[in-house]
Amino acid sequence: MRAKAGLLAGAALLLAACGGTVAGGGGSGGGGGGGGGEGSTEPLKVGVITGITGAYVQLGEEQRNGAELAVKLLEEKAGDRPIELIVRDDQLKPDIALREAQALIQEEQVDFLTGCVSAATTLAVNQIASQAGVPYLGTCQTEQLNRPPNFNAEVTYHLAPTPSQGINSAAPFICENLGEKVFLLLPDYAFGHEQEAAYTTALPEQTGCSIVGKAYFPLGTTDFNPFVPTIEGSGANALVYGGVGRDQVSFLRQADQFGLTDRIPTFLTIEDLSFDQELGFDLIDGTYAMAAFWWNVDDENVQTYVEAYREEYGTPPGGYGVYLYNALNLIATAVEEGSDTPEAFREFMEGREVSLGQGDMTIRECDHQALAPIYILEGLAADEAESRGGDAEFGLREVVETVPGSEETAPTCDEVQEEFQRVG
Amino acid sequence: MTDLSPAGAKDAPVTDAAAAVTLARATGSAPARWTWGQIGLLVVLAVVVLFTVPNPSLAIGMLIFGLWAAGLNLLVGYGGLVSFGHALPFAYGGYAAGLVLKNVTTSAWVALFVATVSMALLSALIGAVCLRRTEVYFSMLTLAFAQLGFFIALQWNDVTGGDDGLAGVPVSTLELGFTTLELNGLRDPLTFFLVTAVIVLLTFAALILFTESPMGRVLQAIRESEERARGCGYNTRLVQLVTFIIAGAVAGLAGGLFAMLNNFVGLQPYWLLSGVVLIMVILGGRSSLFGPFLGAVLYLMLESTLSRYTDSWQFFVGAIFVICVLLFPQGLWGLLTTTVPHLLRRTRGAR
Amino acid sequence: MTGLILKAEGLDRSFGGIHAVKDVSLEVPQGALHAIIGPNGSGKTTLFNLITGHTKPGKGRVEFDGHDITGMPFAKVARRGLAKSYQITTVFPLLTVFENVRIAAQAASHANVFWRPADSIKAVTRRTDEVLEKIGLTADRDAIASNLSHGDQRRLDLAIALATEPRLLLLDEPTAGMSPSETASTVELVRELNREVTILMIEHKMDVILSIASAITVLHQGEKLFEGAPDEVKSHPKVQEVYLTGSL
Amino acid sequence: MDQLLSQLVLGIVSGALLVLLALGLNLIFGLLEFINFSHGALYMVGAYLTSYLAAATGTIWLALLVVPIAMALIGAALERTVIRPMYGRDQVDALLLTFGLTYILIEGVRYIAGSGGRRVKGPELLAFQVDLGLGRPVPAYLLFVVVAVALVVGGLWLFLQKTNVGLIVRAGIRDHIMIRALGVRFDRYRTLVFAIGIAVAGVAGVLTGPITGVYPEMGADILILAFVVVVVGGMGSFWGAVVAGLLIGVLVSVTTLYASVYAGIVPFILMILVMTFRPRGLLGAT
Repeated sequence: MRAKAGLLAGAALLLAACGGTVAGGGGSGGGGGGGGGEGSTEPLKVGVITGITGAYVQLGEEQRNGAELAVKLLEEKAGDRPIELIVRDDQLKPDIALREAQALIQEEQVDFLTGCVSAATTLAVNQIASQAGVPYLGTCQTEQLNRPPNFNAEVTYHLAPTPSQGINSAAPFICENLGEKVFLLLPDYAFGHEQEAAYTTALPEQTGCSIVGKAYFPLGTTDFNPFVPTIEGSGANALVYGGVGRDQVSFLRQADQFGLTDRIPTFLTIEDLSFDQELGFDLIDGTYAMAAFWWNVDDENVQTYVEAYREEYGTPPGGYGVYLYNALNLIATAVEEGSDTPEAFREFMEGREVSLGQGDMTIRECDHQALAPIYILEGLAADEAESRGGDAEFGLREVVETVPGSEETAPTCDEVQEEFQRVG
Repeated sequence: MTDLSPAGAKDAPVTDAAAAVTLARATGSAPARWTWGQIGLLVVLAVVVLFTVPNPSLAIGMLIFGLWAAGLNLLVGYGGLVSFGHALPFAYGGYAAGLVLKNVTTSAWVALFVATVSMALLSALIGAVCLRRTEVYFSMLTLAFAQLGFFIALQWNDVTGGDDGLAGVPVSTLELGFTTLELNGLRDPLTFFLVTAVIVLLTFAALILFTESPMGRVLQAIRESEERARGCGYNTRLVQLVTFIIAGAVAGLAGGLFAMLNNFVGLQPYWLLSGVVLIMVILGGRSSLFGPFLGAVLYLMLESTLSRYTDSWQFFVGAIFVICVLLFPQGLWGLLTTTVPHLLRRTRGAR
Repeated sequence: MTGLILKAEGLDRSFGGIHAVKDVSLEVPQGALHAIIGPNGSGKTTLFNLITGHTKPGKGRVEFDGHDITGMPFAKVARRGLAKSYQITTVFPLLTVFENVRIAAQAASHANVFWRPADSIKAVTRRTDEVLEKIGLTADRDAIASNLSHGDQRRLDLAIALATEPRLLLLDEPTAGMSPSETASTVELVRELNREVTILMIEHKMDVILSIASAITVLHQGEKLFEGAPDEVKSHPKVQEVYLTGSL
Repeated sequence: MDQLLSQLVLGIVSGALLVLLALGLNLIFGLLEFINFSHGALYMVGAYLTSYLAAATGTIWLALLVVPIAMALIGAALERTVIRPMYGRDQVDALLLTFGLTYILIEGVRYIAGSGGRRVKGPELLAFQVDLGLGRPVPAYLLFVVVAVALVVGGLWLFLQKTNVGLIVRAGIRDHIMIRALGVRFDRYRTLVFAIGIAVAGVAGVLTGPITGVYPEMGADILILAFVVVVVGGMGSFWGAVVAGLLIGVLVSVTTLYASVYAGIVPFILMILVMTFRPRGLLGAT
């Protein structure tokens, strides 16, 4: 029995070696897609990997919406090639993101990859894209994607702002308008640490401004009460809060109970309409935030996107769908222009100036970072929103300052080059 | 099953599923053959996976997760020791192999050796603490250590890459004397699959040998009655510790392979991951080492297939768990080896 | 009868307010079949537990084969050649009868082997079959232990103890709960075993003891009441008073 | 010093909610020998029910009455259907079953209520702050939570101590076989205890709403902590769960003050230490 099974299996293994699915799938090297070349009518396959389950579901769902909306508006065509969108759930776990990226490349032979709501998954996807030579357009806020050792000039692009980009843009506003003694309350993971680094550089550069205290909270903290005495005891007159999603909702709710946000002006590193909706007018009233997108920004291209989104999904878009909308538009334009190989796409992207869902945007050459405006937003009370001509349901914030995307706010290309050289 | 339950079994604390391992052997002389036949079955399963799973990384992942789960079953099914923290050795193996590949050498041998052996040593320490307690307390201690490991991995940014993960693990090479293979899971999945299959099969055979060895048999006897095993003169703690070390080393090996496959080591909540591997074991059935392989294949199939059709795929996964545990208490493997033959016998008998 | 295999001196143990065993000494010569009797709660099982190391004595000392084993973990004591069968049947319930005994048989020589299959160790298999034969469980070789009748489970318990090749066998009420016919065959079995191994047994049934024991210790309320040959015990007035008349 | 004192008070608040979850888990484990991994998900369901009731009535008062009853019914129904077949089976089976239940509940709620969380407004009556003389005022609602938890804990204890039902339950926790031998319809008590455990989790769900809001995954993390509380306090020990819950709440809170990064890991280190030096837990029977 044993011997027989062994023989059988051995034979089967041999058979498999002659041409199994595993061999067939990736043997070609998973290179940049099937057809290619000008005039091809092969479908253009774009893989989207984002968190459809997990802590930031809303953001993931919105990314999918943004991508699907873009494809719809493009009439499902990039030039002559029909666009095929394949969306996969990474559950916010890097392991799953890896697997899905591998599947998209090996099974579906996608031409482009995009999507992500967390830094860990974006790095995982980038890793696979880099190995396979498939262009990847990252869409979440991280400092790491287009820095060594992750950045691969052949394939890596970053459409969301880096935390430092936003923080450099917001630092003057915080110090001038909120308070010059700042307390940092940040999440204890990469995004929080990146924020710390950026705030610690940017804030003291403003005259009279200093950081009087900081605390980290573990990801997924629901109970922020213990932090309140620490913050109040620090003598801060401005608070920067760096948490995202659920953490942010919990924090603002509890800070409100203590009257903390009334006593100390609070600034949020990241906001999203979906969180604001959950919090409501009364909780975000009087807080400030920055964003790379806000739905009632007065810009023609932004409004084109917002109107189409509202028509399709019934609500204005939050901040995360727009990156996917932009990504799909960039890819489609490139393919339409015949730049459908990774090399040609790189040429197409580097230094490109476009105006899409975020308004005017430049993809700079040195690190493929998108430079787009950063908005400083003020949270409004319900009556205020109405009286300022806003929306009774979604007019939660108003843009009080717009900082255009520029070399100055992101680390400059010289700095980036230096870092690349240092790492080698 | 009814014909097996002893008189007054209702009051007996022993439960059928816990000891299904030996039941399979004991229900007659035939199932004993399955013990070694499992190796053949695994070869067949690997071939089926190779031919049917369209995503090569998933196929390789199935082998790796299967090995990880089979090692865990040594503790859970054979030892009656339910670890809630088996993600720790897997993740550790990943980091160890990843760091070796990144900083020392790209030799797969060295990376896997370091991952396995150092995890074995670490398991000896952790096991020495956790095995001071049994049952739920043991489980909770393993969970605590897993959380501790997670915390260290998260905080020790410079080494582990924190929650961004350990990126840039280079493609490894496997020196075979006559030739050197490059293990690139993405560009040459077939080579990677075959190499993994060989490693997994050899390890699996070693695991089976362990369960059939005097020590492995004592492990099962301890599960049945630790007091009596002690009364026979066995150092029961030692046997359990050796098992803990083996399970840890196997998980370390699997973790190392996984790091090589992905060229990346990710960080995610360990208790969740520990739950996933435990579920693979229970789903597949604790009565054999092959069962957990089935469980791993099934779980990964469910996860990757269902998530493509519905956002609420976890709802269906949950429903399948509930149905499985209510209807097939012995897991898939138990269903195939015990329940189905039993039903067949009964229908034949009825005629 | 060459010297003592077991020597207990002044064993003493209290649990809370209950003085379970009071200053009990015991000497068991090689080859003996020594019985301990006494009514319920007289401290018999506690005395056993003090000897095997399950319970640490408050005072006193236990010597096995000339070595001090006081308070030593049971597994260690067992490795020195002391085996015990249990009052409440303790077998490996879901293993086969054969495997139950085989586990015990391999304890002596192959405890920590993990590089070869257990079934391939011929000496252990042979020993197992011998023990099964001797105990009379050969027919049930492949049955699951928990499926055996109560009497057979008691005998399996005994078989496990025997398979470890002990030099002293402690039996805790080997006939408890058995039918008269089962009791009779077990008594015969114990007598037979005694040809090879020294036995110290607790027993409740007086008739069982009187027919086979070489020496008897009577316990009463934790104290040694009397010790002597069966005939002496039978006729001792104090024993009759507290024990025989009381329980029979 | 001021800061430390306020931190202590806030630690007691978060500990109080842990106590409620741990008590339910402990009771269920004690009598049913069943490890309920879906406890956190059921707590989440309770919180969602609260959010809908509070939205309809404008306050949580009604929810405080209705939700525990509703949860008790849900608990009883679950016990009668899927949990009962698990008795006498391996605890690992319970793990798979309740893991499955957790998935079903979370995804079910997500399907009905959406992925985003829902808000629960705290009672207007308690929308003020109390000065406890600690230098900093504390929101009245948080103090209310502590009082409410104390009442639930006290009530539960009296129930177990003073009623016949409680007597049987306590005896059953100590000795299953004996109770069965007494001929008591034991099954009913199991259903009852499961229902009570879930109802208590429901109370926690009601009270949490105004503090953290409600969202589908809210039960997951706190469940692990609740398990730690049970083990640290001692399995089957009523007051052990209470003491350990408060202790862990305070410990986490104070760690937050001095070394916030370690706040997440402190409970687990405590558990390893307790398991090493007091294997049965702080107040567990030896």
